[in-house]
Amino acid sequence: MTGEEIVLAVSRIEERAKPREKCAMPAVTVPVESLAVFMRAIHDDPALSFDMLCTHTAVDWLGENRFELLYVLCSLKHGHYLTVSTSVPRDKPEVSSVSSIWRIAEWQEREVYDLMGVLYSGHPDLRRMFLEDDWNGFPLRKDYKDDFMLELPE
Amino acid sequence: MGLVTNNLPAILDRLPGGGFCVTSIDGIINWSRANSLWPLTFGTSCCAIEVMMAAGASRHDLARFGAEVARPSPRQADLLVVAGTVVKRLAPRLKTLYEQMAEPRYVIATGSCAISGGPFIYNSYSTVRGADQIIPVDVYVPGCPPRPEAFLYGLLTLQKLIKAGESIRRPYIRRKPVLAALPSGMTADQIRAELAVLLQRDSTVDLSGEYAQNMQAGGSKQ
Amino acid sequence: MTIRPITLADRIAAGQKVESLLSTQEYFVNMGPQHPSTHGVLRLLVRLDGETVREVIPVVGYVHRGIEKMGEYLTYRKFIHLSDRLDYLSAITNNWVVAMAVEKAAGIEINDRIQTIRTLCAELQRIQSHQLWWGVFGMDLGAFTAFLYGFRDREVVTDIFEETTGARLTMNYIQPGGVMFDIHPDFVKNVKKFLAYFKPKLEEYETLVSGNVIVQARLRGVGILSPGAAVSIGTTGPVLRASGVAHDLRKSEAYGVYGKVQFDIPVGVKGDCWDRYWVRIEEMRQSIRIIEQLIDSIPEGKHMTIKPTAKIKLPEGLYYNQMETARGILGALIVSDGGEKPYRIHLRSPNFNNLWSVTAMAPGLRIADLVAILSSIDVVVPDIDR
Amino acid sequence: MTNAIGTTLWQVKTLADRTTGAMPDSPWLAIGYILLGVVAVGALVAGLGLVLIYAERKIAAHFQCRLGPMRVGWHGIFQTVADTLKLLLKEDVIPERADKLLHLMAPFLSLLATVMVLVVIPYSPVLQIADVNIGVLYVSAVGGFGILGILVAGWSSNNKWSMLGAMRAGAQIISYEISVTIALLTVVLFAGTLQLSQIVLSQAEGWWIWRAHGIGLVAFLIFLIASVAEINRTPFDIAEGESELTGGFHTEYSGMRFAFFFLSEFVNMFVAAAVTATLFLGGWMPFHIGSFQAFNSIMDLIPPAIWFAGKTGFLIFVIMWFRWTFPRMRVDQLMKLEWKILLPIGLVNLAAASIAVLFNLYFFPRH
Repeated sequence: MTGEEIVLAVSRIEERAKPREKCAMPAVTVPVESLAVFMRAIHDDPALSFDMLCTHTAVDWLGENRFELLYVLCSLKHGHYLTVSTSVPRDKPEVSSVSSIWRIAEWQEREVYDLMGVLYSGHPDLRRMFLEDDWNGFPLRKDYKDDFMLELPE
Repeated sequence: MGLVTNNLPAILDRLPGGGFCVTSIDGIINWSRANSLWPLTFGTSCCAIEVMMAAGASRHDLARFGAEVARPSPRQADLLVVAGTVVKRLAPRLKTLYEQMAEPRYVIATGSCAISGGPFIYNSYSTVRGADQIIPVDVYVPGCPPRPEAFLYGLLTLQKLIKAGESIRRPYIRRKPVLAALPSGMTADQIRAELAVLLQRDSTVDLSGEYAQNMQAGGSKQ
Repeated sequence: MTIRPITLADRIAAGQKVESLLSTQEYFVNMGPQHPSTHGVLRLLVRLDGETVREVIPVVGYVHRGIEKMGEYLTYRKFIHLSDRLDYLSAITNNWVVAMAVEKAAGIEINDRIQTIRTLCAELQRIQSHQLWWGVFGMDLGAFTAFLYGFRDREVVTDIFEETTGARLTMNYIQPGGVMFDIHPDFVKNVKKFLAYFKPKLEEYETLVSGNVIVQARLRGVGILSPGAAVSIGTTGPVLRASGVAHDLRKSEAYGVYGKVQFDIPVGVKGDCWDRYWVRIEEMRQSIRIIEQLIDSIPEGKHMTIKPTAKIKLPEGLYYNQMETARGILGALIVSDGGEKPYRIHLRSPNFNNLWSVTAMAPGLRIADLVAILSSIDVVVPDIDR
Repeated sequence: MTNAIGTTLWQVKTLADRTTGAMPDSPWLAIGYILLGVVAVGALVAGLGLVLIYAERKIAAHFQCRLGPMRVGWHGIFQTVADTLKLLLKEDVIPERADKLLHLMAPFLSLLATVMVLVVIPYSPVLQIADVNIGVLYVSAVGGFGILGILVAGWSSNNKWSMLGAMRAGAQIISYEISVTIALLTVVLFAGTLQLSQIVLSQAEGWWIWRAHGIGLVAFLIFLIASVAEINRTPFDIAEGESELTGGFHTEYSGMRFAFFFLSEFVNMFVAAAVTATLFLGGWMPFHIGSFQAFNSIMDLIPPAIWFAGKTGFLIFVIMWFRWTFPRMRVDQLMKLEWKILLPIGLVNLAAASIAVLFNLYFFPRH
């Protein structure tokens, strides 16, 4: 399937899914409420069958007061890719976990929680991953301040 | 350390010729320590490949200096090579490792990361800026990562340092840490030739004479 | 009613799974952060029942340097320096991933010479990485000699790299728009010399380690990773291929000049440690094949298509590029706001995903098997932690 | 003195014999002999440590395309001296929660067991400290005693890795002791004696390894494999297992105490090689073929002590060769090898040996 066909097929599953703008590869934006159902559907759909979660990360759009969560999905069966994007507000960053669909999501979500502070409901073991448990703040947020960090002199 | 090193100097020094004896014993003890530096198998990142693995492997062969007996247990190791970045989370563990080692223990910090934080110094929230913020370091070996030859040079420097350093009169006295940097502007072939000359003469490196001259010569060429 | 102790028969009758007549206690041990077979500062929290592993909990972060945060403050060109230090055994491929992502986004054209050099270097790097893995694998199984044989041959490749790139390990060779330097005049000659030297050595590897009865007993049927679990955990590279999934970006995306060369993807059958071992040995053979096809026909051309000092700005947007390193798929996800520096850069590291396959493989096996499994998935810790 | 078929009979005279002989005439000479024995064993242990460790490092290095120690003395010949001195003067760490007494005792127990075996080994007809009439039993009993040191070390260190290593070692040595004993019994059957010097003398017509139609060879192989397992060397070094258990039972030991474990490992290796040589390769007995007098007398030109050193040295080299070639076995495979392979073969071999002895089915029987 080509990129347009995937986006079309996906929007048939979830009508609120819209193509994400400014993206070099096929990408859709879905509302955060329907993420878990949507992911399950495109994982199980035989024509799409996104069986591998390549990577999952978050982008902090400080100006727009939201986190954008990005899921790069891949189908080894059909050899196509799709990026799923969803947004959560910065002051209430909660999203349902997809770790029941792809096992690796458990650890990738832990990483995002650790560095970005996004909370995943339904996650089996949401702990810090890279940083110590007593770390203050989430360092990949754009407004993260730390006495320890040195600014690179220009 | 025990009986010999604690009580012997006080008894011997008073006897005629005792001072000479103590000095000779010192020499022998330091000789044995310098020539038997067993490293701890420990490495955090890139430097571990060059310094712990490649330096110990066939071509560079750390065994020539008696330092190939890598001990996985810190109790039996003499030399802690901090090979790679130290981050905040590792810092307490590194300190524990150092404390678990039995005296006398030596530390070589290899690579920019272990010296100062290196490429990860700015805008990193977790990189510790140098292993010496956590544990005392004896020799710094610069490079990112240092060549195995540079590490050998660092090891020879440490041997030199040990031979000139602690004595049983004053155990645990440390000299200031040394930067074992090969002169700048050298090619790999020159480094090998230089090391070969040094190795042929003795197992030690004269830091004051030879090294300073080379530095000047290297500096004036540029 | 008489009270009597619960016997084995009672427990069997009650449908309980009875493994031992003695009452035993499970206990935890820490493998790492300083342990000879965790290859760096990885820590595995292992729940043991005697010798048997019940559960493995990897604890990572002991060399988490915050590279992604640093990337937000560095230009794309500068960020490539840091990408070397992730998976330092695949430095060339790491550079290439970021460089290619930038090239794709900025629309920088690359000529055939650059593509061929990049492909050649990437394959040499793959051989080099697998040599090191083979040596360390032997060492973890207890055959120390393998380690030195692996390194002896690795030094030859290192010399070739040093000649061309100026560095032994962290090369920082591939830049957006080309490669840092043109290849050394002796490059072709030395690569051919290396191939002639290494082919018999590869057979020696087989005699020394592969054919050994103890190695076979230690690896066959140990640490089986089913294809379903391998995909769900998102393993890539030799680990995924050993489980029987023939997924190789060099074939499916054919970046560089992989489209022009003939090579096979070695695929395992059972997904055990032996398959992972075999897949890597076979990959070295395939890499030799690729290099042999390319080495005589490096096209003429410039080694850099843009000025090395040119400012690189990516148009606003989201870019993702991935590539097959020696350990699996490395992806670079760049979010640009139109400036010289990325707004957010994320690296999908192969080792991060591969590591978690231990949790699926190890339970029920022995400690020695855990060491073999960990070695067979060949993790590089700084790449996990980033 | 010659026997019926004309071979020279060797006059065995041990240090213990000399002591008892000298006792009625001059007690001081007897005491001198005893002191000589003590000094000799001490010197042997120290010398073996120095030579074998250096040899191991050099041999390993040359197996691995490198040079090994080079800088301390000519070709690094004083490397072990430097190592020993350093280890002796290194801080002796005792973990706080350790069982202090046992922790201090363990290395000595380990070394003691090996040193006690050194006493009965016949190095040459005149170089033997004591010739116990139940020598074989003594070797097997005292040799098995060495495990106590390892178990105590593992237990007292209060470290899980040490404990695991000790438990592995315990299981391993108890299992392999059976095979060792069965292989020993095979030779005892042929020689008809438990005395080590008599076993050597019984090989005057030929070594047991080739005199018994393969029975000796099988017993030799079983004995060699089981001995390597008993002394915890690769491929059976699961008790230390550096890449698995960091250091196994000696993880918590430092300085001199670690040196003792290190030393006892190498002396153990010598003991295993020496006992194997004594039982199967004739010990100090030169290579004889039955009553082939001309050949035998040529062989007799080489002194017995050299024969012994050569055979033992060769076996030590083979054991080192194992170490630098084979990977380590897993603990369950180790048990399987013993209980399912070596033990049945050993038992069948023992039965075959008794038949061979009963019907004189071996070369050059005495009766």
